[in-house]
Amino acid sequence: MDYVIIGNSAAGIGAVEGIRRVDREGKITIISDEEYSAYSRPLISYYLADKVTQEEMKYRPDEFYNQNNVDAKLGIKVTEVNEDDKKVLLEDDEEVTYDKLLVATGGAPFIPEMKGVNKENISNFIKLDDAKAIASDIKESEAEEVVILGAGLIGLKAAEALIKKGLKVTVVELADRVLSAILDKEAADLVQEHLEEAGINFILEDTIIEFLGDEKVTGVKLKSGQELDCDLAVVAVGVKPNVSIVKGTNVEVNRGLVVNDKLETNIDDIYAAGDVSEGYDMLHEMAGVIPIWPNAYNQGLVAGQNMAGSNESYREGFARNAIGFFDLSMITAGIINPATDEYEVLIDKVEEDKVYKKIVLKDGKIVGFIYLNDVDRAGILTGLIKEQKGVEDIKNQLLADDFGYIDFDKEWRTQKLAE
Amino acid sequence: MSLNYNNPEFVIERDQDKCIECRVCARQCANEAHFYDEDLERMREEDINCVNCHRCVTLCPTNALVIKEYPLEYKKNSNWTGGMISNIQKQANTGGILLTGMGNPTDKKIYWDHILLNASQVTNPSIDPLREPMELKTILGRKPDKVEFDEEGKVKDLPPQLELETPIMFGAMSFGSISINACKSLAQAANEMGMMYNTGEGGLHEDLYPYKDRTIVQVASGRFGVHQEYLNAGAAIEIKIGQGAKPGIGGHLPGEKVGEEVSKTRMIPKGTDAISPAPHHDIYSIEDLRQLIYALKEATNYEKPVSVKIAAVHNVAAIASGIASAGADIIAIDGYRGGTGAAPTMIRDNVGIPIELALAAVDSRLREQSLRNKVSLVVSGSIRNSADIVKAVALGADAVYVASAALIALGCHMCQKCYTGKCNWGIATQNPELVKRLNPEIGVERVKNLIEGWSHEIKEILGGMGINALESLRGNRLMLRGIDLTEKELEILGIKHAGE
Amino acid sequence: MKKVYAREEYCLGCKLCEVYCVTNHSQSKDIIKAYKLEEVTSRIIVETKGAVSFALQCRHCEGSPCVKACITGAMQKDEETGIVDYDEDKCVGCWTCIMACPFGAVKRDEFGNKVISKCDLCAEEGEPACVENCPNAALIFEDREVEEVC
Amino acid sequence: MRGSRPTEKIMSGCAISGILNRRGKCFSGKEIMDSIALMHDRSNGLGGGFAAYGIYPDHKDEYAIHMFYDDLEAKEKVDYFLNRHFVILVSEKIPTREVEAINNPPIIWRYFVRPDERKLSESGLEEDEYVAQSVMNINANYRGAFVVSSGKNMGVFKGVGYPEDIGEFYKLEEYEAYLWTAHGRFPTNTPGWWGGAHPFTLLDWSIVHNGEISSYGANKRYLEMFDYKCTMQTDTEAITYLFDLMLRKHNLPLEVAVKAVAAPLWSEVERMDDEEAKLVKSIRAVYGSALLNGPFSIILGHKDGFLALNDRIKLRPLVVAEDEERTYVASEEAAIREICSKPEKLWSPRGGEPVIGLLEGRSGV
Repeated sequence: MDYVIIGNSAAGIGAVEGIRRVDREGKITIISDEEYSAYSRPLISYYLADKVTQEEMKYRPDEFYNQNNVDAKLGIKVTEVNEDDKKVLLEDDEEVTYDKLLVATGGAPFIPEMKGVNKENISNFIKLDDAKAIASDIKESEAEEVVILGAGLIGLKAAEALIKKGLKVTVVELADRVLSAILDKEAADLVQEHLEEAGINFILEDTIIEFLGDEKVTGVKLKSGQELDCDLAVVAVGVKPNVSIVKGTNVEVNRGLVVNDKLETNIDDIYAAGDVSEGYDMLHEMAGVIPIWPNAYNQGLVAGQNMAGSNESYREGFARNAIGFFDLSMITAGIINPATDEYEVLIDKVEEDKVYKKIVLKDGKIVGFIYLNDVDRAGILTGLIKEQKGVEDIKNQLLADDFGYIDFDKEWRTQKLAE
Repeated sequence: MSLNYNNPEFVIERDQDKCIECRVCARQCANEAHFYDEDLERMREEDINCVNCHRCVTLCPTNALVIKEYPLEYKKNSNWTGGMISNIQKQANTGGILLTGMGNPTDKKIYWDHILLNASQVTNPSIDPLREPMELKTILGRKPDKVEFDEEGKVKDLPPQLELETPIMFGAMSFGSISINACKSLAQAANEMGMMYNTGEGGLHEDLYPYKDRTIVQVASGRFGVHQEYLNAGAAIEIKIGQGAKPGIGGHLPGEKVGEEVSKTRMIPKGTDAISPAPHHDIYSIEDLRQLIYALKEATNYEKPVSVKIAAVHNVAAIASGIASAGADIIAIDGYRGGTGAAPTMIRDNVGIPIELALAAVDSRLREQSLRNKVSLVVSGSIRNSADIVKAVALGADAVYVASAALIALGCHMCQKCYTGKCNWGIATQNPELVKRLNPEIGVERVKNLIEGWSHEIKEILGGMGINALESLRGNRLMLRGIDLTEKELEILGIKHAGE
Repeated sequence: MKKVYAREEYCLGCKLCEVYCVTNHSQSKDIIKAYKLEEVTSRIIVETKGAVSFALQCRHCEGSPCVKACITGAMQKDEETGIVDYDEDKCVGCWTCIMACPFGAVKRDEFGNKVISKCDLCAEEGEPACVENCPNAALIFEDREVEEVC
Repeated sequence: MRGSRPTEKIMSGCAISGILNRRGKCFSGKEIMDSIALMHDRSNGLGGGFAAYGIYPDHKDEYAIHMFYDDLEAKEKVDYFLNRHFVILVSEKIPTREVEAINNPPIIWRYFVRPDERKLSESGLEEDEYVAQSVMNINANYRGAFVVSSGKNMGVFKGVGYPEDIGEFYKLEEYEAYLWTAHGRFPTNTPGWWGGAHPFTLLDWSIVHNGEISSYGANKRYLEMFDYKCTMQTDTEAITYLFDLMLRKHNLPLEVAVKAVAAPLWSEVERMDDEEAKLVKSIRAVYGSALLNGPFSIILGHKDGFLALNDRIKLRPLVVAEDEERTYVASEEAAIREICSKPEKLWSPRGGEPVIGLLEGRSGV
């Protein structure tokens, strides 16, 4: 059996480990346009802030590929997927045939239409190379001021790293708050306040329409007309599934590659996993792209097992994030800004401690939560979402400081802890 | 409120160099003698709350704690001792009876310690119990004078007997006075060791039904939890007339200890005081006792031996003889150092007589009247070690009840505060938080170990005497010698002085 | 695999398990030094409410959501021993494992270091320190799997 | 001095021997003397004695009372007592000869008596019990007097000295009996006392015993409940009374009595069938205080034969042999071979296993 995996990040590695759980023999080829052995993409901000070295970013030890008998073709692009002949064509014209193919190409930066976006010292912040580019731009240009477009996870992680590098940082965000995808307004205000205390300057409800400067960027012009000086810019508006590779095939693409619970696309023997895929979102009860690391790994793992002949399903997809800025941590998951009154919301807030906790319930079950600056044991809630366990009878305990397994009925607790 | 004049009994000394503020002591002290002071950022003590139960000392992982008697000294006075004065002050505060728990701690003569045992030398080989059989099996119950045979020459049935693998039983302690985990520990240990345990007057909790063959069910003046099924749920029945720690008075389990389970087991409303009257109101005479003995035998189809337990009082020999004649199969005598869950201090410390003298007097009297072989004799009231047991058997006992010692094995540190219900060792309490501190699995092992150890020692002592069956020690007072005893004491004990 | 199981009916809530966990994971392995000179976080969580209490630590579960979620590869489940443990050098303290652990059994380092702290079953010592030192046998270390999953 | 009655428990080691002619043929005391003499070293000269069954065929229906008197005053008192309670048919000195090694013998007397019929019927007692109580009364209450034996057609000859000297002293070669038992004594703590020598007797029962009964205190107090007065401070006396209690008073079969004094170990009981286990358990429950503990080998003599028994863990020696018409039992094999060089069978019984030698035609002792 020949397995080919395109993409060498969480989903790709998950797939290798999934295949090897079932099939110790089959040939695995992993192809990535990045030259590095698998590394942790979320760590690029730590890299940029000199918190970790490239060596320390390795997601798996160097022996990983050998030990798992993987032929890793790194630093080379796949140019075409031929579903009929079951092969992929590489940019050096090599052909690699497959019995099972996994597309795990991840996400690509979304870059809105902006004038001057191609000037030097303007970067995205998704891959290690992006971080390296920013670092060298800072060094070469002795950059002092940066404008970041986007106050999402990526933008803010970049902002944090650049503050730590000593730059003056301004974040421009179209929405009315930071981290709008994972926080509600109240939590976002607390986070923003914290980030401002750390030195980040925010301009909300505005966006860049033009990058100024000759070859290198020297400033930005905002939609509001305001102009900001800068010698570095980071565009972190968002990420979209990197679907380009299947152009020319019959693989169904919506926002991402459409997959079923087994991570199969509509084409036989072609699977997709991770940020490129559009799988089942259990909370929204519909397909959706869930571009988060644990999701990518899990999908890869399940896809890998299925490619090797197992019959696993993955229906646990939902958005969840653990992140922190300047020692302010937060864990959020699921639906945190319910739109309708079908939902019940529990909130606990200690403003002076920047602690904010919010739990969103639907039909007596947890569907989302925000834990800000008090993240201990948040995983219990994640687990409850996953299990869809009714919590109506312990609702009053959920936000308590000492909330824990002790609050569950004895039978359930005993059974869980006895596993 | 005015000053209460009470001083702490104990002082807690904490070595701050060793204290790691883990707060185990604070969590474990039901009396709230330890607390963490957030302002001073260190552990502190409330000495007056300390009962010196050693829970904190035992659990402190760094041995940072020592508890001492409060060093405050009263002006020297042999008559008005500190204890006397503080008792008066307590009563002046409350107007109540002085209450206490466990056995008599006063400094009175302990006869066990004035009796020495014999051993063989040369003329009669001592026996090594590790190599030779050594039999401790003990059979309790009414025996006929002779074995009878039917026409076919087959031996006729004896009256019901209890078979013990070692001459030790766990004395009566009710569920209520002690926790269910303590009860379970004793019941299971009795079961595994081939002994008996005794329900006390608390009825029989459902969880203990599996140990019925090793259960003596007690019928006391309150008749708590007594019903047909209960009587038949044990292997023997004991009528409790009195208790060594409080002869002549009844029992009192405060309502706080009567929770759901105790209430169900005792068949009384939850939260009400369980009061056992001083006498059985259907026993005002020896004839009445006889009627009750036979009523119980009738109710159990003559299949269970009936024991009658009395406190050792002045004319115990005559009483015991009467009980034997009244039809009891076993007589249990509880000496004045016997334990209790709660008793008035004045009664505990001043009423009754030592078990050693009572036992000797009863055994001798029963023999004079040729009754001794008909009835079994069980003694209690501070059996502290295996040597006490050997001495008791040699004085004439068939078996002993141990209770305090069993509780000590379970963790009791003799703070004597059983009556408060705040036993930090999970023994004399019904507070679920405290009860679970006694893991019966551990309890069973500890109690079994104790009995095993004692049985071993008894075997060693017997072997030393050149005896390989306990029967040959029973009433064998030639194996005993007294020291530091008066002629009268020797006469009552029926033993010679050492050197004779 | 052998795991630590709590028997809440016997848990005293004394938290000696924590004390011995801290000691065993200290450099000095000395209780007093561990507390007074070192910064060691207990890897156990003792939950207490009223009369109920129990110690809870990593369940070393088969699915190991923490391992799957870990963004750095610091958290790994040892295929042979089944022990889920983390590489402190690789851990960056992103708390993704905290988000993922359905038992809430992964703790943040209490002394502000950006690393996590979780039970490693005292892998090198045989019986875990918490089990060995529980005064009431409320923690037991045993294998409850009917058949070995390999 | 003839020695005085001890006030504390006697401890002694010993030799024992016994010969039974199963066909009831009587033979001279010479053989038993030879047998016991061979085990000279097992005695220390402080006691020896013999029991002989079948020696008084002319008085076989009367109780033969052998007595020791310290002085005539004691004899007078006992004579008075006997006269009041019995009809004395013969009253005579037991013939003895001068033997160098035997010193200071007491006055040694024998009577052949029948209970006074009026007194007997007034007492409401069986004849044997009447005699037994009289014997115990004399032993307990008459200073200077001691009943050596009190059975019918049997007698005990004992004293302070080596057994062979005692035999010679009593001219035992002149007596003929079908059952002889003998004893040589090695007391460690008391001067010899004529009464303290073995055999010890009550009625027809005689006991020779090697060993020390560590259960003595328990046995004694048990017997006291049945009105036995243990006045001799010897194990042998207590053993005699135990057998008397069980065999005569309680009318138990011999094997039941054996199971009481040498009870099977509980571990053996566990392997028994239900019926036997029940029997043994019942015996143990009722007669626990009759259990003989400590090292012993005994020969219980009786008019119908003997019982030889070891303690249940065999701490003292005992050997048995048989030839055509005799059964031999002794502490040492050599003591048997001395008088029967080629027995048909010779064995060493296990601890607690009774050896019963019976006259032909008798079903039990």
